[in-house]
Amino acid sequence: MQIQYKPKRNLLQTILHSEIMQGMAFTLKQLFAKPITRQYPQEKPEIKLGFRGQHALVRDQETGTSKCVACMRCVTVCPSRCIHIRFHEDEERGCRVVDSYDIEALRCVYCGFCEEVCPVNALVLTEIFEYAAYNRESIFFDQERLLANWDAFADMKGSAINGYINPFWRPRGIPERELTAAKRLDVPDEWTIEGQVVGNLVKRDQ
Amino acid sequence: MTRPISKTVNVPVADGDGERYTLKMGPQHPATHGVLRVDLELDGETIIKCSPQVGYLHRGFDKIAENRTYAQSLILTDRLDYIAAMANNVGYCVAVEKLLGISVPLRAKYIRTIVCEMSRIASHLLWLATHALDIGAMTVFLYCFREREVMLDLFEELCGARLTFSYPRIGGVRQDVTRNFIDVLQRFVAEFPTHIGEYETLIDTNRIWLKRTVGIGVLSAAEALELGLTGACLRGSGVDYDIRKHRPYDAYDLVDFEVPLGSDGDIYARYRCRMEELHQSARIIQQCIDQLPPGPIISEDAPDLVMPLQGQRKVEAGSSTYGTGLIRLLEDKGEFPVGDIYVSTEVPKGELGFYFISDGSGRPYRMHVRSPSFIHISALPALAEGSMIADLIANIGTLDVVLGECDR
Amino acid sequence: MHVLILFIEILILFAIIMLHVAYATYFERKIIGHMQVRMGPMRVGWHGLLQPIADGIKSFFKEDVVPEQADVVTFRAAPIICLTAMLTSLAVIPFAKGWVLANINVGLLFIFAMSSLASYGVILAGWASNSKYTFLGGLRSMAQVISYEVAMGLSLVGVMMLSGTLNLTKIVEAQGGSFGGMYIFPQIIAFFVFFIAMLAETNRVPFDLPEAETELVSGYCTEYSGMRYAIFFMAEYIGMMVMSSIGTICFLGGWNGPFEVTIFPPFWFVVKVYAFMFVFIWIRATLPRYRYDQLMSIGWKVLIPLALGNIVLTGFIKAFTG
Amino acid sequence: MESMEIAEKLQDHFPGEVLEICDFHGQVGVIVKRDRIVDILRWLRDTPEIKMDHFMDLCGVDNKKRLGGNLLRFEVVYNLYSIPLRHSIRIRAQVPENDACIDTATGLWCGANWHERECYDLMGISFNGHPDMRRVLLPDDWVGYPLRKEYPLKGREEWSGLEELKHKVVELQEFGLSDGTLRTEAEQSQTKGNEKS
Amino acid sequence: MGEVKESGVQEPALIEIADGVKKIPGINAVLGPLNMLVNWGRAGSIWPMTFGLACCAIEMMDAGASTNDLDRFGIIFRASPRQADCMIVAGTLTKKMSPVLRRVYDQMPEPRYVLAMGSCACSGGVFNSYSVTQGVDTIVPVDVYVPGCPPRPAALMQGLIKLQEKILQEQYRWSLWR
Repeated sequence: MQIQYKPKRNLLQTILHSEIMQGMAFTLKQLFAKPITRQYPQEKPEIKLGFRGQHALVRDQETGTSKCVACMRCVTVCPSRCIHIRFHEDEERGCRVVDSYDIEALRCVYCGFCEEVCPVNALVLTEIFEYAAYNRESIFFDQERLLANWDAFADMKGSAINGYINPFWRPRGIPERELTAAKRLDVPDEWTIEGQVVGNLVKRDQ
Repeated sequence: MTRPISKTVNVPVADGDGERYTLKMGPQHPATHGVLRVDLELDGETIIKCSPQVGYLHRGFDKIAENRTYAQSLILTDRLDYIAAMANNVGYCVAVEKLLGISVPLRAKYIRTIVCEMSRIASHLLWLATHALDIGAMTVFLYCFREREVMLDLFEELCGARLTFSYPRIGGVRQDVTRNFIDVLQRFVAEFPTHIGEYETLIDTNRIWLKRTVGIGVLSAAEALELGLTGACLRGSGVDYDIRKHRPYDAYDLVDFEVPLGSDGDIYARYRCRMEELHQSARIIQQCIDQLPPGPIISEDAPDLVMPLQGQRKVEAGSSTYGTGLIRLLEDKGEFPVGDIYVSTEVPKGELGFYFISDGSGRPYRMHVRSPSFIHISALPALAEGSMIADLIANIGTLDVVLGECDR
Repeated sequence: MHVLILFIEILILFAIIMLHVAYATYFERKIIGHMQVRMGPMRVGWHGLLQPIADGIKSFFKEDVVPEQADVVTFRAAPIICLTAMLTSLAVIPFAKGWVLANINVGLLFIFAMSSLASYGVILAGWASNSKYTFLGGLRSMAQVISYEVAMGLSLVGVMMLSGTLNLTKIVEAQGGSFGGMYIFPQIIAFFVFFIAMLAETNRVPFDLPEAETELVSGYCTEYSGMRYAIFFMAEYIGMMVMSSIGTICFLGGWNGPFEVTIFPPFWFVVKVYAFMFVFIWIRATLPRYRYDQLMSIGWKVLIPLALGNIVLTGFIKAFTG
Repeated sequence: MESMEIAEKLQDHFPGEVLEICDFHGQVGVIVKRDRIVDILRWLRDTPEIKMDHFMDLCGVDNKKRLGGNLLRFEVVYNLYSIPLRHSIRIRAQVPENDACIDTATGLWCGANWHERECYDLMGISFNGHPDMRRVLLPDDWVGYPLRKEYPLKGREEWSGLEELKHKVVELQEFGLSDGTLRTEAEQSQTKGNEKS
Repeated sequence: MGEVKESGVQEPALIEIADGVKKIPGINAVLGPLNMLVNWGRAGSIWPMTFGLACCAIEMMDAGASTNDLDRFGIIFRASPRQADCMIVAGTLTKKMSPVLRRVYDQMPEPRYVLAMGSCACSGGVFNSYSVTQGVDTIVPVDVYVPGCPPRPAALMQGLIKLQEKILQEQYRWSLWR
């Protein structure tokens, strides 16, 4: 379809600068409109659920340490290869024990692949985004720092932490059978396949 | 008629052979949209010879993509054209799905079309903001960013990030949409035409804007096609080439929309084309919201995220997580077909093409990205030579270039 | 004795003008902020009131960089020329009845002389810093200021013919106290030409090519840092104020207003000048920028013929009404 | 018109040139020798019933790890599309290793100029008759061609421009007044983050 | 006491009181408030020089836009390095761009600061390839690192507030030469 041009200015409009006056009137109207600024340090921005911010290792209530089973899936999937895990085999219980769990947060691209492939929901990208620092070392997270990040996130969320569900732990719209045991959390029905949102044209036909 | 790119213009040089005045504009310059350096040879104010220098943001995409699996280099495509990252992701996923022969469920197709058109609106808003700021209208910049902020909040609600989403997945999308996302999007699409009207009161019929854009940077249809321009730059000169119509992907053949075409190929025609595209995108989103079908959001045979890398130790038999059916491990050889494929999609800047050569392993043997901004900058001399410096700034604005996508 | 009083008056006027310049920047950033639905300075002092003082302190303690390929003497002299030229033109402006430093009877001519002197400062700055962008900025501003001074001069000839004098105090008295007496009504064409020429004289949008942000980085003052740049900034705002006060005196009837404000005689004068300043800022927020040759063609092909036509028209009317 | 028909017409028209035609997911690739590549492209562009007027993409490929059949060391892939007739074709011209050059296509489409410069810059295939044959993305004095298979991801020796900059930075350091720490290369490697698992 | 600079100015030893912040021990009545006033002026009007390279530049523009307005902090984006106080390096610094960054940094007048915004500027991020310098701090001394890819506008503002805190703590940087 051909683009249409607005009608040319006639002589009177040229003399009276009518279109410039319309523009000026509009900016004057905006002068008295309410500014939409969110004054940052006083009013923090409203962070949506699932925002990919600072890393944290979830502190398991029973054991008090992280839930990580060192299956190395997050290390394999990380595109910028910034997760380094050292573990050793524990003979009598036949499972792996994590020695050190480091994340180079300054190399990370915050894509959320790691928390999505983690079978036990050990790792999470919390909603904290304010951790600028004067040197690089303080943004390099080892296991203690990651657990401390989780505690900081817990008191920031207060009571809402125990019912906390991260959309990357249990992606919305993925059928239950695809997910591992730890990921089958109880979620609002909007996240399940049955309760998903459908267009109103389709709703009318149903 | 083939015209060498940097033609010498028979502009009336001041007699007495006034010596040429060379000026290196960039790579750190407010109007060059990032890190583009333009070496100008001036005679007074008119540009005799203009040669753009790029490469200041070359990060080696193709080389990195050869060392990452298909799913991992999805996050690289966010950083290609970081203003419309969603459209790049969808372009990449469509290409890899064609390579692997994976079909995408209908609901995922609709969600992808919604998300692509939302990133087209966000990209055109940022184009209009910087284009108007370069020509001097500074308040249009702020009003465009006010609408763009609504789009970024919607993206954050959908996939958790504001600019680099990696939201589409090979074979579908990562998350399903929520009720609140659809309602806010519905309200935005309903009131968006009034906001477009607001920008137009400020600049559209403004005589200074018309003087700065009408009849400047003129390209005929044949010239534009020969220079390899695509997207709104090509359609501004009247060539009807929109990949959403020529080779429809996702749900573009299930919605009806028009493709705006200019005629005289100057800056004002391209500006009108993009403003018209904003209206069309809002229309597409409205239709997709209405026709959103139920169903799965990711196809059955989509490859899993985790594929063993040659360098990493494979998960040997007998260890605690082997064989728990958690992850369908794709061995390096055998799962992927061998062959090469070129698929291009319509991103807000033009035609973004991915050329894959696969040797059957989990990682591409060669990935080449055909980026529209790279070609548009090569066409800058054809637009700018013979005009003045102020027009060069307007020409860079109308080509709508992003240096992340140009330098890859 | 007389010199001492004069010296004190000069000091008072200088202090007020410096304060005005500081708060003009704050006024501009707040107005443009609200026009762009944002807030403008808020955190430095209550609602950003101390913002200009913070800018001043920071600029004062900034390192003063003189590029070594620059011609040092002219580089250092250029901002001083600009500032002193603009400041001296304040001497002849009557803020209220009798509130004028030097009531010379060639006031208007004196102001034209000073504003063309100020353009020397800009040209020397552009040329002395010896870098490509500033050279282009200097060239552009020289051509622009010269061609628009002609237009402004001619546009005020109509006012001179009506008032019969160049003395600014007498021009205000010639317009009488009433609302109808203002010269803006008989001289509407001259006011239109004067307004556009005023925008171009002070390098404001849509004619701010010499320091076009996006084209020439920041035009002629690219190489200046710290206090020298702040001096250019001050010169521009004082220029804006001088041009608005000429506009008020010649067209809006100077200091007389609907009713007499005894405690602060120049009240109406300040209100009108700030109205002019608001329109300056309002235009900056709305209009795009002209290209260089379009700017020249408007100056020569539109404004000067209009001003000449206006002079001829005023001459005929004055001849017939006698 | 189907891509396969175009390939057959091309084979009849240039019998000696076409080595192989391969079809993958409906897209047809024609492997050709490099000698008469300009005539092939001009024929594809100018014949009325094919009319490939849109030069979509040009890309250089290093076949080091998949030699054999009629694949030589290097390969230049042209993707063409016809807007009026809506069909596309892919021409894969083989380039030997010892003399890695091919004729330029800028005579036919001036848009191909920067494609070829990028292919020369990253892959090392030069184009004869190109108006401005130099690097476009990497600095002009860069050594080596990054997209070749033997070139490591992190690059071999450091770029000379960066070396002098590092020396200049060190000698400028004592003028430096802000107490921000400057991280020399050696210091960077022992930061905690970099020890490998 | 303090190490003597070649310009013969005896610089008092600065003791570290918080991470990255130093103070002159026992400063007297005149210098103390002058220090505070100068630091307050500098912190109140930081004029950053936009060094927008990649995606972080878009978030920096967004921080300057209406919703989270940087002008509230007295921050105007200046295009020329001569009038800039701090340089926000936003995006991936490639090897070809490093000499340009260093030259622009040298052109900035003295009390200058560098804020590395985003993973690519802080550490080279995901692009560990042949053409990217791994971290801006190998080229210019960096004062504040803002993590994120890209960091939210609010995170950039938090970085700028941290820079302001650092400026407010500074000592002995107001002599005419520095």
